[in-house]
Amino acid sequence: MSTGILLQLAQTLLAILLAPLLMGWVNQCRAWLQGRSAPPITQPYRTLRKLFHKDAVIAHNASPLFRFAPYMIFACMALAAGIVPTLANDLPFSPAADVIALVGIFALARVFLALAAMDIGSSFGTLGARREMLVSFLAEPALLMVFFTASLISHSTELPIIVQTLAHREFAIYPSLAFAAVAFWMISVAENARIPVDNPTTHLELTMIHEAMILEYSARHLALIEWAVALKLFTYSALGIALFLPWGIAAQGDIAALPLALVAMVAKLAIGGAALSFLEAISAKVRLFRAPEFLGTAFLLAVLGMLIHFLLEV
Amino acid sequence: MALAYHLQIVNLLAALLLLISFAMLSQRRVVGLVTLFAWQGAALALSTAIVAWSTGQHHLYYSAAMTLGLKVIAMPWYFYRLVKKLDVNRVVEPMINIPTTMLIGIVLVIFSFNLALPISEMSGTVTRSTLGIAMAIVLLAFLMMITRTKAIPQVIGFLAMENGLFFAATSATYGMPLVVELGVALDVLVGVFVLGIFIFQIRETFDSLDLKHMEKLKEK
Amino acid sequence: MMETLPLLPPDPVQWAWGVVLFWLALGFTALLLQGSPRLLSRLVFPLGALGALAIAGVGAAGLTLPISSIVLPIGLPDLPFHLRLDALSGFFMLLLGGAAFGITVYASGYFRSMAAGPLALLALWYHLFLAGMVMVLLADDAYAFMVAWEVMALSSYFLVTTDHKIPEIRSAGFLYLLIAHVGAVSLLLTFGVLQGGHGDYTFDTMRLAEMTPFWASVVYLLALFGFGAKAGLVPMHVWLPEAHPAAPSPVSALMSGVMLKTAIYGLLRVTFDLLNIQIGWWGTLALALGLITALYGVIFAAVQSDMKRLLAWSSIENIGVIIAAFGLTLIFYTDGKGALAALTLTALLYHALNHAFFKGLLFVGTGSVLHATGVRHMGHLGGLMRFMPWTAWLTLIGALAIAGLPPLNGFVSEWLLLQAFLLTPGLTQPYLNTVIPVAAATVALAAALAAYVMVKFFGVVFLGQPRDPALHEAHEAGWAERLGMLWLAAGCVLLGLFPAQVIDWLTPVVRLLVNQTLVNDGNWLMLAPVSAERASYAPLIFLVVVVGVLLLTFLWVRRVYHGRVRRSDPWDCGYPEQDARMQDSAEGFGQPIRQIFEVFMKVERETPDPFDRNPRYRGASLDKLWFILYEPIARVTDWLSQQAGRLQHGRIQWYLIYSFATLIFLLIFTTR
Amino acid sequence: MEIFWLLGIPLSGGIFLALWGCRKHAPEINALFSFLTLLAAALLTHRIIEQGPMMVGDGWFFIDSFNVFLVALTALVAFTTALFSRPYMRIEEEHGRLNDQRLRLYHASYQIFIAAMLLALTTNNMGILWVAMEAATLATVLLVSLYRTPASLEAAWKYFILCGVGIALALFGTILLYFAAEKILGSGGTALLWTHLNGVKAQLEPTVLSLAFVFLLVGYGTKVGLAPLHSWLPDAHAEGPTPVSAVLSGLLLNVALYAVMRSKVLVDGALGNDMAGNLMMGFGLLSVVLAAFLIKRQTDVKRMFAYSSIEHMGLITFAFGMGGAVANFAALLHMTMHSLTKSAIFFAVGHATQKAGTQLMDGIRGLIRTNPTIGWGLMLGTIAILGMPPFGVFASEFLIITTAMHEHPWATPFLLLALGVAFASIFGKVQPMVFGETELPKLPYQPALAPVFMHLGLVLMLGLFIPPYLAAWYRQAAHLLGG
Repeated sequence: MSTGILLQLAQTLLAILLAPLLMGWVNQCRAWLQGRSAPPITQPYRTLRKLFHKDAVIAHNASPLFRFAPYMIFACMALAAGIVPTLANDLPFSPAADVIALVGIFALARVFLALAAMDIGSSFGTLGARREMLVSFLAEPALLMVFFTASLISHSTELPIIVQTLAHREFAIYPSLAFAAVAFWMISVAENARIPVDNPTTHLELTMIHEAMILEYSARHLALIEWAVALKLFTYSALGIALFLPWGIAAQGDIAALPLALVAMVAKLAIGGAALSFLEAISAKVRLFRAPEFLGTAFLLAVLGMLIHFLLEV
Repeated sequence: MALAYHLQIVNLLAALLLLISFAMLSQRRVVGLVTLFAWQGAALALSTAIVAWSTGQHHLYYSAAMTLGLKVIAMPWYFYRLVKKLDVNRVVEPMINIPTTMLIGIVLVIFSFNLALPISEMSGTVTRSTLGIAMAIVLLAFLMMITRTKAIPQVIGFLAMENGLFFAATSATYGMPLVVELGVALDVLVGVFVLGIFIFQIRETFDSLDLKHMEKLKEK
Repeated sequence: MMETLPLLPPDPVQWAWGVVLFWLALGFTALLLQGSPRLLSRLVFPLGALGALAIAGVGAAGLTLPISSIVLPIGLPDLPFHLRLDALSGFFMLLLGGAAFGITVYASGYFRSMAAGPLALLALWYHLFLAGMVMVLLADDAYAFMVAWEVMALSSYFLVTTDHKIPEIRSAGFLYLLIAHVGAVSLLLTFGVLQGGHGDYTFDTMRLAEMTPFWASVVYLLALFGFGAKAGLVPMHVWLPEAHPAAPSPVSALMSGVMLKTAIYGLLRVTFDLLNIQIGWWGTLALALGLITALYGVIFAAVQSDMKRLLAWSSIENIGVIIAAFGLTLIFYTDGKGALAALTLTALLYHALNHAFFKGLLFVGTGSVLHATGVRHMGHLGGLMRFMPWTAWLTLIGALAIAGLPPLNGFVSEWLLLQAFLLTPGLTQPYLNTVIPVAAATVALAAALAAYVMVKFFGVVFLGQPRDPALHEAHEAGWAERLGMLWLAAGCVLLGLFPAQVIDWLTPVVRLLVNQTLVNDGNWLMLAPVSAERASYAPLIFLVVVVGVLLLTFLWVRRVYHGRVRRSDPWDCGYPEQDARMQDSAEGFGQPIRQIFEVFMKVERETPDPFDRNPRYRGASLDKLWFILYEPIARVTDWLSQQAGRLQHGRIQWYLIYSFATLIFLLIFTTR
Repeated sequence: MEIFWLLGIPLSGGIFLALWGCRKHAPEINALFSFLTLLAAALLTHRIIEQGPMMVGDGWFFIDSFNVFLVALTALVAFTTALFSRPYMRIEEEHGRLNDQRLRLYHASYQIFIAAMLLALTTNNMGILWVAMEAATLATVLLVSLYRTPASLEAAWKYFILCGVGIALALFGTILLYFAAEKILGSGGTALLWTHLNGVKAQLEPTVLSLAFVFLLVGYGTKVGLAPLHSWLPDAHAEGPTPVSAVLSGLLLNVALYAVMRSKVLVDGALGNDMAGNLMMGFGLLSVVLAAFLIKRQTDVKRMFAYSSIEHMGLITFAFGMGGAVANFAALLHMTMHSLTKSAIFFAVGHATQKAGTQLMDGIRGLIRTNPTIGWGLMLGTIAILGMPPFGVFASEFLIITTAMHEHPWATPFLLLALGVAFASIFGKVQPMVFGETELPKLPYQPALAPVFMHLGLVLMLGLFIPPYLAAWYRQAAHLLGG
């Protein structure tokens, strides 16, 4: 148990610390793929440090909600990172929140971000908030359906137990999971504001979603949000790994497997990040009103996966 | 066996009444209508008297007398005065033309005979077959009320209906209890009185007795 | 009456009856107090609130104590009022009392500015309304139930038309009462089938009545129609978006938060208690209707620009979710899956309870906004968070709760419902296996859209810059209002944090209806409906962790870095003429949803052409059902009445012909 | 003994008022006589409760629980209507719509009318019953045309002719009844006594009685206002003075239905099948549906409520047609409730129309602004007549509809439809009359609204609590009607 607690804390901290690294790695890969000279992989850390040191500039009419939101978002993401098994899957926290709650956490963070964006009342903020909610109202149920498929297979909504069943027992092929995987990919692309739904590097108001929301933020608040974003990306990647290629994650209480698990994780993340940046590099940003179609497809795929599970695998 | 001849007379009178109702149905002039109405009353009174005599039901004499007084003398006279006063005695076309009315009338007569047949079978009275005729008279009068578009003919139709009822009461059932008959007579009297007032009111409001002035109250 | 009602009645049901009498007395004394509005708002309403609290207590008692019942000396000669308090009524009374207390406390402040005469009448109807709802829950025979039901409808109608000088409000009230009455008549028919004959209308005899499947289905359909009309089930929902905005806000809160639940209560009562057979397809029907309602409601909520209308539509959505849960319960119950039925039923009851609190909270919140600004159209609001922080923060709690976000209460019921979907495999009817995933997806979609709606609601009303200079004078709500809102918000939080306890309370109800209980495998702070490794959720830990991380981060940032803050204008993207009107309007925020779901709507746009001197844009998304369902009905009745009118066309000859024809017809008819 | 008071007081009242004319206090005297009648009725009722059914005047009068409650009801409504008509008629005179000798006519015929109805209720002789019905018609004809406007004359004419024909057919039915009866009871006075007929009803000749019932039903049904014989009713109610509309729809229709029921009992006994019941159910349903759809088109408030009377009479007839203890009980209850409520409504409507100076509903607006009592009276009355609890009309409708659903489910869709349409139409039209803004003037005299609220109070009470002895009455009566 005590080891469990330690492991829990370690994992969470690890996630928080490694998240920017993953971000940096993805950016680096993309730069390479686009034939640019890449920033160093530690660039995100520097950015955060710089931002933390700056003076915060806040609009006159900003309400307390505006300043409260970044902390809230960061906390939500930390919690999310805490309940996703990355190294080992005895996580004392995880009973506190299962996958459905996980979706809830993401939603909570999103709602606060959107509200904060509307708080200033600049036309960009509301625009960004609206677009964000538009993307999410399709992405969120789709994500839920993906989780449902997994939990229907493993008869549980507890992530550790899902991983347990998927990884640590005799291998079986689940066609439903294939659908779920594709859907999950599309969802995470959308949720993490990547191409083709959104472009993390743009500031062109015609296209931007996420950036439009955080336009008013600066300094430490911005830093926290950026960090939360990185953390979100990390969490999603970890989720994808946990659901679709869980092998290597240490089982309940065997500490010995941890180093291996760490290596496995780093490798998977590296590959995943590269893949993400590759797909980003080859695909083009879609028009905003294509985004619902994109996510609708994801939603349908997820539901289809669940249906297939009901029809073939029960 | 052949019926006793006073009964034959009753049946004859019944036939006469029926004939008169047909005549009324085809009569275009108001005065003629009133005359026919008077004749009908007379026949009715006579038949009542005969029934009274043949069956020895004395209160039927009162009925006969009442009929004579009311329907042969008082009312016709009253109507003559009315018609003269209001000067409404001109030819009026009924709503449905006469031959058609006649045809419908014949159908009605057959219908009411068939209706009355099973009942007459079981009737204890000697003059049972008259019930059908009485019903026929009622229905014919009803028909007349429908076809007439003027106030007075309609009223006369109404009274003719009363005649039919009265005939049914006397000849088919030897008369109702006296109280009832008195009541009926009283009602008829009052009714005619009220009608008189009415007709004057109508006259002075619409200065005509044509019912087509009285079609305002309806659903738009 | 004294002998049935000793001064200190020992039975909870007698307490309840006592409170009802108390409310009635209060209402009628209010009529006498017309002279002094202060007394009305400062005395009558608080007392009424105490009554509500007492009702909540009685309900709690009714959950645990054995069934108690009394027979009142009023009613029909062969049928005096039978009152009965079992766990089901107890739970709904708890709901009623809990929500009504907060709302009434709020009302005592809200109505203080009203003129004395109308206020007295309003107080009368208000307390009649409360009493009627309690009587609906207590009634144990058809007559008492119907009387209470219609009293409830009638008093709420008068409450809705409080401001009857405005024609829209009058027509809203009319529509409301009409649909309520039609529903009531269909309930009459329900009881007509259920009754034992010879005028025996007590629920006890109905419980014993043996029904053929056909007649049972007739009962169920009639009940679904009747109660659905009251609950706002699509397509009988049209009155709801009209009536709720028309009513004064505390009344809207009561109607939406509590009155709709009485319909749910009735549905449960008839389906699980009075009927003693249930059939599977009933559940499928209810599930389908519920899901359609949920989706329909939330979509329309997203495109509204009147804040109370928006909330009304969101009530329709929540009712849809509840009815869907009801359908699932039926499906599982008829399929012999008692534990699952228990789970969904728990979710249903839990959601009903939650909705009472957060919808009540949101409605009274809009009430304060209305008081402060006099504006209902969101297009003229904005930035109120700075002028009325209490209202804003408390409303925020309600908004987050209704959006189904952890760790608040809305999430718990949603969580339970979704869990139920995950446990479905192995139902005997195979077609359900295809229905369930779609159903789950729809519920999830509705939930996500609810979040959209709430961001729109809160963001447009309370955040951003005031869209209207007058808003700078907006004043904070008074202490009574705040107290009421605080109570409701506390309800939202506590119901969210201690689900295990709440589910313990619900156990007797669930046992009563589906004679199965939901075992909580977790402990007092962890909710694990089926088994701990299947699923678990511990909101308290959740909250502690979030808050902990939040504080740590905050302190760490404070500690390590300086906390300097500089204020300046928002960034205008190099375009200095930005003003408040350039924020997203309510219509703008709903526009994507409208674009996606336009099939359900009849959109009316009024767009200016480029050369308009003072261009104005107007867009309204109307309920298509109104045009494809209700207007044809109206047309048909019109046509029929026109034909009927033809008969009555004035000529006496024709009238005589009618009599004549009738006579001849009957003569032929009888003698053949 | 009371019976002679009961009949004598209004009769002498009529004669007296005819002679007294329109001197001072004629309205008060009118009310006084009605009050005395009410007292007599109360005494009689008391007697019946004490001693049960009884014959009076060597069998000419027969009073049982069925007609005694109608007697009480009639006397009561007659009294309250007299109270109401006092200020109402005064205001009418103010407005110059009436003059003295018409008021004399009004008061005299009012009393005669009451006398005739009481006679019809109490007599034991089917013939006298007929005579009384006819007398009641004649007494009201001139009241309907009291204003002497073309419209009122037309209405009165139609009323007279249609009801005259109807009543004539009823007489034919009575004759047939007698025709059947004399073979068993022998000719002479006793053969038409209802009690005697009731005793031997099983032996009466079925074919004759079925024929007789058709005539009686069509005849008296015309006066009940059953569709399609109802055509006179809306005109007469709309064009006559409001007190007359109130008593017509509150009382006369009941009495006519009473006559139908008396004959139904005999026919049921003779035929042994439920032919009569089915006919009545048919008529009832037709009336309910037709009236509901006609209500929708109305623009004149009194006309609308006249149609609503047709609807309710249809409902009652339907219930009687269903038969059985519950249905009959409900029908009797509904009779009472309808009389009280509908007359109350007419009182309120009367004053409302006087305020607005028109009977068109578009002209009547925002009553509760200027005259809250009239406004609330009309609103509550409407709610009550639409069958909203806790008013008593709901109680009877509850029983009727549930019983219908239980015994004749096929009929309920029609009822549901009709009730829905009627509700929508009436409430939709009344709401704007009561609510909203207005600039209508106040009335010259204080309107008499005590009767309105007294009636509504009674209806409300009966909706929540029916006194045991009243319930016992209804039960006996229901049983008597073949429950």
